[in-house]
Amino acid sequence: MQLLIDILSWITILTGSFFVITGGIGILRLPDFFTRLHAVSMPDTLGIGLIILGLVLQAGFTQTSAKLIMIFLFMIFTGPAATHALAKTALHGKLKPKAMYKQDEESST
Amino acid sequence: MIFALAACAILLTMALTLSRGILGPTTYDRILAVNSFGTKTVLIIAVLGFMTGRPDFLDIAFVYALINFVGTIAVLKFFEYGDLGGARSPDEYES
Amino acid sequence: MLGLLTVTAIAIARMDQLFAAVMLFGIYSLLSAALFVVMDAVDVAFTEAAVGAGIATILMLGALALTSREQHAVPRSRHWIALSVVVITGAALIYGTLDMPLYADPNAPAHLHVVPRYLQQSMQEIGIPNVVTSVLASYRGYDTLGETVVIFTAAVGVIGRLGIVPEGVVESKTGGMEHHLILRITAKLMLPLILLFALYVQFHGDFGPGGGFQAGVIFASAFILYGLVFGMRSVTRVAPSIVVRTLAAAGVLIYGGVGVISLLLGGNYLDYNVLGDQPKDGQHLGIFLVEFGVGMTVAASMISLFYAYASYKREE
Amino acid sequence: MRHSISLFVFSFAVWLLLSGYFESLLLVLGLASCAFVVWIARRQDVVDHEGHPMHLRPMRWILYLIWLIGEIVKSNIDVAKRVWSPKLPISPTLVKVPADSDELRQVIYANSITLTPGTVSIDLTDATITVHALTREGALALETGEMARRVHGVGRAE
Repeated sequence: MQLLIDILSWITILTGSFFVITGGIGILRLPDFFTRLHAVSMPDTLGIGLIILGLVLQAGFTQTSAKLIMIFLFMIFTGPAATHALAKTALHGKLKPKAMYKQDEESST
Repeated sequence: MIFALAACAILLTMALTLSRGILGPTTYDRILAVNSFGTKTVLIIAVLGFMTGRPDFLDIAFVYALINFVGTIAVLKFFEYGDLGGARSPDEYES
Repeated sequence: MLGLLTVTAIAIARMDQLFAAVMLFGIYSLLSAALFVVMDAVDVAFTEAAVGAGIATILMLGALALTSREQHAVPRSRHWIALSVVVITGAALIYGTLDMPLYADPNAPAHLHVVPRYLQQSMQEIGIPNVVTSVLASYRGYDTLGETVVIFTAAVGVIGRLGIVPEGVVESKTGGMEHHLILRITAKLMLPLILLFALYVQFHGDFGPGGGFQAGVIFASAFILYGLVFGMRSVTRVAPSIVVRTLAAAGVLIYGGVGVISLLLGGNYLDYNVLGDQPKDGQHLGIFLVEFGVGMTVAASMISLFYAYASYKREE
Repeated sequence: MRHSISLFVFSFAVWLLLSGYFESLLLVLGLASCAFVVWIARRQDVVDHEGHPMHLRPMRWILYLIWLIGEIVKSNIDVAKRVWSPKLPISPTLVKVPADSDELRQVIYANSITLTPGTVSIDLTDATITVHALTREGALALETGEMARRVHGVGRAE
């Protein structure tokens, strides 16, 4: 049983780490600010989610797990708010995304 | 073992994010890098806490998550309005 | 990790845009705090997290808002003066560390004299699990009193320089980011949680990492967030700036007062043993009160610093 | 008042989880802290249906969260593939989607969009969310309005 939990938590932590690294690569590779936002949202969701899930599996049903889950919830609530605020500020700061409005595209064709 | 591996992965990502923070090119990229860096710090502290077997670290991780949010908002407000206290009216803001 | 720290430091030095430099400072703080965690200095990491990464960045931004965003060019001759000062200081510091024992050397003087006493006897003399708190508030009570006064003085200094917020100015600059729907609702959800967490840190300094300094900063950050999102008028309505300034002074007075009371009861200044029937109870009560005073001063000073920065308007 | 009491109970539960010490002194301090928090929160005027959403249907919430997690996993894998592939096959698209009239639900919707990698809500005005999608497919999927329908189910109609 313990072995099974260990293996499970290893898998989740490793997958989480993979998404975290992918986010890091993405933030470097993607061409402009708005696309980089997408790269950041990967480690912010599945990255922390899976790593914290793995840690919770290790900790078992304890206070540590409760705190981990609280941290996770806090980050899940504040993360998108911060991202949105950042994007909105950038948009009003006259930073033009390298993308077209879909509605515009359709009307032009 | 597995924690060390995860810590390495997070460190690597921190390095990648840092280079985006240094390269820029726009200020928003830098803010994004700092925000994302903060997330990684929270994670690495949680993982390191487990590695050394001291779960008090979680309190610190929580402080980070919190400070990261407040800090980002402060930075954004500063950038949008030029100072921390004042604000324009919504109409002015929309234009 | 040290490597990353170095890279960040160099990048800060080379950055012309002050704003970007502030951002990198944020990263620098986060990194060094993570480093403290690795070295097992949990309380230090806690403080660095709250003060360095959070408040310092916000206050630097405040300062930046008052000055200009671009760095002015400095004449080359002054570069050399600056460089030589830095090199001399650095050399002196390195020379100092040569005398210092190796990291984690068990024969280091610090490990031979005070530390064993602090570590082994703090449990029986003071009776609280977190050694850092007992050292901070009891064995080194004077130092901590000094630090609290420093923070208070800093707040007084900034207020003296920038001026106390005139009520009229606050009225005219009412707005916040209320129209920013997502921020408003998220802030509403999170504010009680942040306040509760600050109080938790305040009262659990005896058991885990934490205490007055950290709690004060977290508490202040809740108010700063509120001020940022809902505007200066709202935040000064909740915590009027005169009340905040009074609380800052009251915190120092509580700390000093505990010392005076222990004098009156026949002990030394800040000797908590006389406060209770048992020395241990006295220590408990003393540390509790002192930490409370510290928390109050720190929180109130930070909030009034924020007020001062946020409501000051440069004359154009 | 309802919200205040609920916030108090919630705060105390959080306090117990954080603290883990069940001594009388700390419990009393905890109660005092919670009362203090509720007092400040009331002064800050954040205790209302927005700041403390207790009127949402819990079962719908759980179902919605499960569905959302599924979506997040799917889109994570999709974006990860695109980031790693050497050609970087992205086609950034902006799209405007209508949102609910209720502000709280607008926020839930916008945050769900942001949480799903590949789509970020970059503006929210007059119940319209501007979304930046990493790919055209992502934008199209959002336009079907499935997420909006599900979010609508979460909030109780006034």
